[in-house]
Amino acid sequence: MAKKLMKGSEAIGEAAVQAGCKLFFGYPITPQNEIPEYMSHRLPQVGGMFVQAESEVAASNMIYGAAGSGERVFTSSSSPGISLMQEAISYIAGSELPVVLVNIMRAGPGLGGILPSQADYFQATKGGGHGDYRLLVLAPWSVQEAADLVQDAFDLADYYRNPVMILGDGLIGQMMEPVEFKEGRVPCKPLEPKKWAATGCKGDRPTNIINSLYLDPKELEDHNQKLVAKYETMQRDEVRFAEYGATEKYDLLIVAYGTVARVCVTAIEDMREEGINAAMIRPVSLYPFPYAKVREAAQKAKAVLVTELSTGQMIEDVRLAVEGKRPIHFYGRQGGMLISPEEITAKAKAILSKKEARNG
Amino acid sequence: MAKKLMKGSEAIGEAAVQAGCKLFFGYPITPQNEIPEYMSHRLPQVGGMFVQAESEVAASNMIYGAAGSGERVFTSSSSPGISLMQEAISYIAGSELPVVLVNIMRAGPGLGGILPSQADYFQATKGGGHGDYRLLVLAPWSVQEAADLVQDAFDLADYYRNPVMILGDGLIGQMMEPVEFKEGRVPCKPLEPKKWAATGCKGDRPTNIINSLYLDPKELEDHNQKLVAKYETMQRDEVRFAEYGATEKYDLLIVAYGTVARVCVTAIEDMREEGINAAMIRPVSLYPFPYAKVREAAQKAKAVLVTELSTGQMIEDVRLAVEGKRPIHFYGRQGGMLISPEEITAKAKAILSKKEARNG
Amino acid sequence: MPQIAIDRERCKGCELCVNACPQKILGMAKEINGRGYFFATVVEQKRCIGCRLCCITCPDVAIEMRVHGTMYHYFAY
Amino acid sequence: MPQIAIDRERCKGCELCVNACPQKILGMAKEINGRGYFFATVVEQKRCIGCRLCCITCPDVAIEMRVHGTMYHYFAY
Amino acid sequence: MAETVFCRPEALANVHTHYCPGCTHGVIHRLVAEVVDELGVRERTIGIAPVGCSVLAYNYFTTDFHEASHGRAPAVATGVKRARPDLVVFSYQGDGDLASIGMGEIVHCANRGEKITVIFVNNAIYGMTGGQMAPTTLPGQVATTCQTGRDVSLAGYPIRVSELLSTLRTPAFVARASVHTPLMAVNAKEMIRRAFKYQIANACFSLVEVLSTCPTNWGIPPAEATAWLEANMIPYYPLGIFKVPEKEDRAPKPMGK
Amino acid sequence: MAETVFCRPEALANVHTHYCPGCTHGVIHRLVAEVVDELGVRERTIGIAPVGCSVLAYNYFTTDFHEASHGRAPAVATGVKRARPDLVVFSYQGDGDLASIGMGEIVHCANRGEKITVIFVNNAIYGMTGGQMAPTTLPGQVATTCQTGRDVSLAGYPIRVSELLSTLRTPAFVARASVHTPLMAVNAKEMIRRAFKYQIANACFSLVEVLSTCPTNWGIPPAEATAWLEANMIPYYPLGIFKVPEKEDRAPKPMGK
Amino acid sequence: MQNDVIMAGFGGQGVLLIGKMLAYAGMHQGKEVSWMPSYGPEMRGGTANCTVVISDRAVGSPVIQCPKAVVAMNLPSMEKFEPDIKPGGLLIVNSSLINRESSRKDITVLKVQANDIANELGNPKGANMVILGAYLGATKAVSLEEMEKLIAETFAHKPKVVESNIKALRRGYELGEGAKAKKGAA
Amino acid sequence: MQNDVIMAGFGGQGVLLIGKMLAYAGMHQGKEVSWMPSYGPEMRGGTANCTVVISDRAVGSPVIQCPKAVVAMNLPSMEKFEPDIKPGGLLIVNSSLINRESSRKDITVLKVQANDIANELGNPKGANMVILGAYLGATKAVSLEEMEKLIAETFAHKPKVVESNIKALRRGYELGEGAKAKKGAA
Ligand SMILES: Cc1ncc(C[n+]2csc(CCOP(=O)(O)OP(=O)(O)O)c2C)c(N)n1
Ligand SMILES: Cc1ncc(C[n+]2csc(CCOP(=O)(O)OP(=O)(O)O)c2C)c(N)n1
Ligand code: SF4
Ligand code: SF4
Ligand code: SF4
Ligand code: SF4
Ligand code: SF4
Ligand code: SF4
Ligand SMILES: [Mg+2]
Ligand SMILES: [Mg+2]
Repeated sequence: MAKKLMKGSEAIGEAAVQAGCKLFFGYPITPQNEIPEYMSHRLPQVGGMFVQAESEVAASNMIYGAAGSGERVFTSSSSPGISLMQEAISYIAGSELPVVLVNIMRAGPGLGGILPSQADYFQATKGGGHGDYRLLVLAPWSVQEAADLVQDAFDLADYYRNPVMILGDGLIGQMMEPVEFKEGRVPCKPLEPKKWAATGCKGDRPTNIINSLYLDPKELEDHNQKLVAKYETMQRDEVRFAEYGATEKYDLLIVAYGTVARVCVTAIEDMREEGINAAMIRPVSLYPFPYAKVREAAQKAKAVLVTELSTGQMIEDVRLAVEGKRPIHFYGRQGGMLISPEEITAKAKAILSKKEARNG
Repeated sequence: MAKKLMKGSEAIGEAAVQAGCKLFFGYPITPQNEIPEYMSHRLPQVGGMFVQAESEVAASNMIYGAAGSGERVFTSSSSPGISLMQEAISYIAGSELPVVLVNIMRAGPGLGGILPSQADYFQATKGGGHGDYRLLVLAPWSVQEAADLVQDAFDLADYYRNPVMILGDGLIGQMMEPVEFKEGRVPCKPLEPKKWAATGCKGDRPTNIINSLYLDPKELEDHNQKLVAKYETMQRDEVRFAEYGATEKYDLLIVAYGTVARVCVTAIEDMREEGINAAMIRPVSLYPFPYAKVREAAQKAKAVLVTELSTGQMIEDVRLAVEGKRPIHFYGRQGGMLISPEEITAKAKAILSKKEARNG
Repeated sequence: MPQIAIDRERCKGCELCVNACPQKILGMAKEINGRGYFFATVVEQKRCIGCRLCCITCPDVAIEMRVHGTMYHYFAY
Repeated sequence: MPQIAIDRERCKGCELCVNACPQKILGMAKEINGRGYFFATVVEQKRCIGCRLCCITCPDVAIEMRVHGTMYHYFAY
Repeated sequence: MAETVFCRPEALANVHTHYCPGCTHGVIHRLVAEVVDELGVRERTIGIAPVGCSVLAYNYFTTDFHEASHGRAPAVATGVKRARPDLVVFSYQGDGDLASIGMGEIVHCANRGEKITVIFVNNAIYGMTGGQMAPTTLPGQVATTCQTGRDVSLAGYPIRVSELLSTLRTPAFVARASVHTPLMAVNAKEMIRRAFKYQIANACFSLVEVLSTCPTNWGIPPAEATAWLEANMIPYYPLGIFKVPEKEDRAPKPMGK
Repeated sequence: MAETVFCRPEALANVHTHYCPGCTHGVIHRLVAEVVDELGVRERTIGIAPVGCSVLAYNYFTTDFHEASHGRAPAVATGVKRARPDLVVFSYQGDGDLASIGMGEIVHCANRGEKITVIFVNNAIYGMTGGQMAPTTLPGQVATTCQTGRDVSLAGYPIRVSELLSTLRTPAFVARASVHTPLMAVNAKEMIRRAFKYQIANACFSLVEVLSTCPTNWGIPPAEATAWLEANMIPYYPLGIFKVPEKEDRAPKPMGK
Repeated sequence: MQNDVIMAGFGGQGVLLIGKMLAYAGMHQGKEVSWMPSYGPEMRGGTANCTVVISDRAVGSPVIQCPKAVVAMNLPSMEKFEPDIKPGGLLIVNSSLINRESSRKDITVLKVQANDIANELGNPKGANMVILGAYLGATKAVSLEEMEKLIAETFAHKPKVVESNIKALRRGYELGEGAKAKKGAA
Repeated sequence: MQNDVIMAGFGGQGVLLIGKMLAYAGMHQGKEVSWMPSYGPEMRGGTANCTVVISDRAVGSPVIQCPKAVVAMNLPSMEKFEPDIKPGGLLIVNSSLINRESSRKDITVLKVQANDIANELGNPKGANMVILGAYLGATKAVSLEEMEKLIAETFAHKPKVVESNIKALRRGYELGEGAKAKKGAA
């Protein structure tokens, strides 16, 4: 198809349709209302089904059921709504069902505000729900990438039988950019028929049971170990990141994800002109996090700068990667305030002029 | 009062009453049903009010309202129920209200099982809800300590105007041990009248509004910064831990919390007899985490062993503390399986005999 | 004798009062107020019967009413 | 002619069948089964009228019934 | 010697609201404030703000206020009232807030017989988020998530909250009113007054459903909106009192085979 | 030439259940299984297991099954049915699951008119967690969270789900039955059969509330439990059909001033 | 080379639309573009605005603190964004509704009686097209032809509207070019 | 010095109660104690058991994989816990309900006809007291006097029960001591 100018939210919806998803269950919340609105008129066109759930709690359990029947399904919401889904997300992960979740983050905590934020990083990557489980988390930085990652998300979810979350911010949801949907896209993972799905037990096939309950502790421990093995495979095979301005050595390594990284690219170019040599690693998969890559890149720099639209969450993963081998600095804005290239440059100068305390 | 043999759940309930808490809103869930059951007959005796909520979502919003009126209030639940409270917890933290939350963890993910677990560490310490907020998290290892920490929790919550979570496992909830409630206990923090509470605006005092909504992003950012400052104060003033078998130098540093640490103490004593010199740090406050203490203690050891009833969550905080200066090993059980002193000893020997890979 | 006072800055120009007035003595101004709204005005005060329907219907409490002397109550409010 | 068969190992000794039987021909054994329950037994098979009330009332489907020849249906089930 | 016979009540803050022109949220706010003043309880009243267009209600009243998460105002109100039974507590909720995500909370709050007053503003739409379908959206009514009109075969029929709550056995006062004309507003105020009186007398739970307009998301001017409400909402949402604490509940009996 | 006239239905797994002696969950399981067999839909039936004593239902039926989080079975069922309208979907829920935490989900599922069948087991108590008060616990009935008996002035009256749901405008089949005697069980089976038939005909949402015993948490032997149910539950929870899709809804009308 | 502009006005003045059309045209000319609306508080009223970036390279931030150009359709918008314009930048004011002078000396100010011109052309709704034209004339961010093609497509089903909008666009374009020329001369 | 024991039986046999009483008595004697019940699946039926630890030092784990003693009131309990007993440990079987022999040679096995003795004492519900007495006699985990005091307190309102339970306790105690003596002799 030709390039189209699309709102991020609509591109996400269309990407799901292109990925063969015919089911959406969700509840309105700014700044992602355009996703359910788009699905509500788009899905009927492809013989799909849109259901406006009575709440996010209900929506998350509806996708639990739909996924259990083996169909592709997704839901979307924003921060407070995602919090309400935590119990069901834990069930879905425990039952090893493939679903795609979209969180267009807004500022918190509580009702907070509706402007862009990245303050749900911990919730998404460390598990906001109970028990040992992990989501595969992908963070787009443009509308086109959002569209691409959503399609991959469905393949990854099916392949790993694991929930995949698209973690975007208000900008991704609201802005318009050109998007192109490639014809005849091939899945990013080999896909098998879903023999495990609860679709009626015909003939003498044993009943298929979708559940996360294991009353025998040994069985549950084995189940936990099975999940751990799966997560380790993800860490080996699904790490995604992008690198910018990488050279032999550089003054500063910037680590940023999502739309914030776009600002950093502008800042890096501005700094070049001022003779400051900075590079950036942009984690695309937040879980699994590109620890090895960040560790290696940090070695080439004098210092590391992490920028987020939060009070500092991804920085913990950067610390885990760098293990104290380089000073790590943080620049963050909150509440819907955005970061400008000028702010990044200023912070970088401050760091390099050592005016700032180590690990300041 | 004289020592009494009490179930952990009942001791937690009685401790709340002793702390002057007259309000409980909660919903049944194993393994902590004895808490609401105890409160249901105990609170009327002290002129208090017990309400069985229709759900954990409702319960968490009921305590939101009760705390807003300035009264001491608490709720308790277990893992899946706590997941359902994440939205309200974020609201309560954002509105800066003092509440006490008790999570008697059971095995997950999903419905999982009802046996003891420590797999909600991330949810409790990194924030399972949306937005930048932190709970003050305390982890008792005995019924007596549970009783003591619950009483402190109310003082800390009032002092910081922040939700405080007691994070225990099924053992804490179910076992009986001797407990003593000291007469004339003095609050662990100086307490002021709650001028901010919504109790009716008499005369010309401006209206008191309990809320977390800030539509102006700058205002919300300032609010976020105010919260950050509060959390930094906690990190400075509220770090709690216990140390066992600390000597000049030792072979192994064990880091464990809650009931698991009891087993480790036994193991450490057994090892002594076999000439193995091991020490333990038991974080009592999981947030704020005793980073400095763990870093310092790790330096005295050849290696570090983290044991948890999970697939490894607190270990990330230990890594952040140790910053790669010592190899960190993990031993965990899941699904309700418990750890025995013998298992710890065996793991320790394996580590020290270098049979195990570094960071294995 | 009733006296209607419309706060032009409070008015959002919804015209509900204009419709509500049984005497049809309210109208909309041709100019806009500070917030960009064409505001309501009293066209013919003297024909006002003091029924307060305009006041009651105004979502923005932009209309107040005063009376000189006694006032006839068309309904309890 | 109806034939009642009670699976002693399935029986949990709840006695609901004993109460349900209009002929009062069911009783509880003096011994316990493998799971520690005193189980139900047919005391007087020949007086059984084949109403199936015992079968229908048993929460554990521990009672089955067979008939030799035709059977009288007291109600549709 | 000139006397002011109509002016802003004390319980209503003297500020501009963010409500759209002609939105009757403003009228309902004023009615509640007038009742609070007339009953003389302003200084011991706590309002519970919902998540919806009235999310900023705490700026528009001169009483203390408490925020609630979306749909949970009845639970927050329960917390406040059980903690401080001496206070007068009212929640102010929209139809998405109360009838969709908050259905469980309102049913159980009413069933526990919490001594609170709920002002339930039914405008048949999600106003704040830009006009999505609400549980109360009428058959065929267009919304952004049902752009060809609500299809009852997919989304079911609109929920009538007053009817539903009146079947509970626990004593309560439940009524439905409207504010699309001044005289309707006069009656709505009377219902709201009775609701608060029942609470103040510690008699029972009380709820007044008030039909309201959303010119912006209905996509018609305010005056037309009131006419649309009259023509379309009143037939499906009949006005009147559905339950009083003095009378038994109104649960339907079995129809037999 | 001897013919078996009563035996375990094919849809019921040939295993021991964990249910307590005399618990009528077992009877209700069998009735559902018999209906599924008689309608010949076992191979396209999906059961939704609740969180409650019947949490292990997936081990007791020979149909595919799907777990739901506590109270959300109607939402999970909605997901399955909307994804695969060709399947027959039933949820099996207790009164704590459906009427307490799951109130919002059951009301909206019924109101959307999901083509599913809900088997609602009302035993007036939280069985699995050890006998706490349920929304259906009778006035004065003792439970572990109301040890002196349910106090209606604090907890309100028991909720009658069938009555409440029958006021919705969306067509549905709603009935209440009991299994405390064999003949009652025969009637209950008939109601369950009608419910499944409506679903299979794609006609409407269907729910059968079945009064059940919990000897363990009521603290009385099974036989006494059935008597207690008859004497105490039936008067408050009248048996019969409350709503059929062919007839209008049964919402109460305004009582007037 | 990058053009970025903030277009602002009352809700009904169609600034979001011309912003989108600008982005579309830019895309059709093979540029990298982004369009970002202000999405204020979850509620109605107030002013609307959007930021459009048209660039040869991948677009950095779709939100611009200091834009090269601002199009102000009403007074509040002018007051809000005038201070942020880059030195040497461009401010286009709808002088039909704004009679305030700009206080900045370091930018080019272009006054366009958008509403009057639109009325005059018998196309009262066309004020936004006039101002869009003016912006194009002054910046050449995208070509006039491209935009006319786009208008033709956008309103394909209403030929009358196409014609009158193109008229309005051209009138604005001339004014924009004129101003630029003058400036060049000066 | 630490004593730990797992007491197990059918639901109605009162093993949790005697476990609690043991812990109480230990506490009254100034020991560190813990009592931990099995809390199985959220459902009824099956066997109940609890672990009691009585120690001079702070109690480590309240759950013991390999206990020093096991009290089995019924067959399933014996089958479940017999293998776990520490070598040299003690197994007390309620031989009224269990007629199976222990397969272990490295532990002391003490058979007590708890139900028969209780019936014989006209206290059919007292089987658990008999077995508790036997455990005390064999281990001296807490003193007989302390336990009698506790029984007196626990059932203060029913003097009859106190008396008959103390009788049962003592009968058990003698058996326990006897067995210990025998073993000592051997
Ligand atoms: C948990 C959660 N889900 C969704 C939202 C988004 N949201 C805000 S208001 C609203 C509905 C408002 O509609 P209504 O309650 O009818 O009030 P109205 O604006 O119509 O007065 C929604 C869905 C939210 N803030 N929080
Ligand atoms: C979110 C959540 N809250 C609470 C529980 C604990 N819980 C399990 S079953 C149950 C209630 C069971 O009662 P009911 O639904 O009436 O079923 P019954 O056991 O009586 O058949 C509760 C509260 C849970 N598992 N998950
Ligand atoms: S008081 Fe009545 S008559 Fe007078 S202006 Fe208002 S509505 Fe018209
Ligand atoms: S009702 Fe009020 S706001 Fe509306 S036009 Fe009249 S005065 Fe203005
Ligand atoms: S009803 Fe069934 S379980 Fe109960 S006693 Fe009779 S046979 Fe046994
Ligand atoms: S079939 Fe009827 S008569 Fe025969 S045993 Fe059963 S209940 Fe009794
Ligand atoms: S959106 Fe609708 S409900 Fe909200 S303020 Fe505007 S008119 Fe009122
Ligand atoms: S607890 Fe009650 S409901 Fe659960 S199985 Fe036992 S008797 Fe049945
Ligand atoms: Mg609404
Ligand atoms: Mg129940």
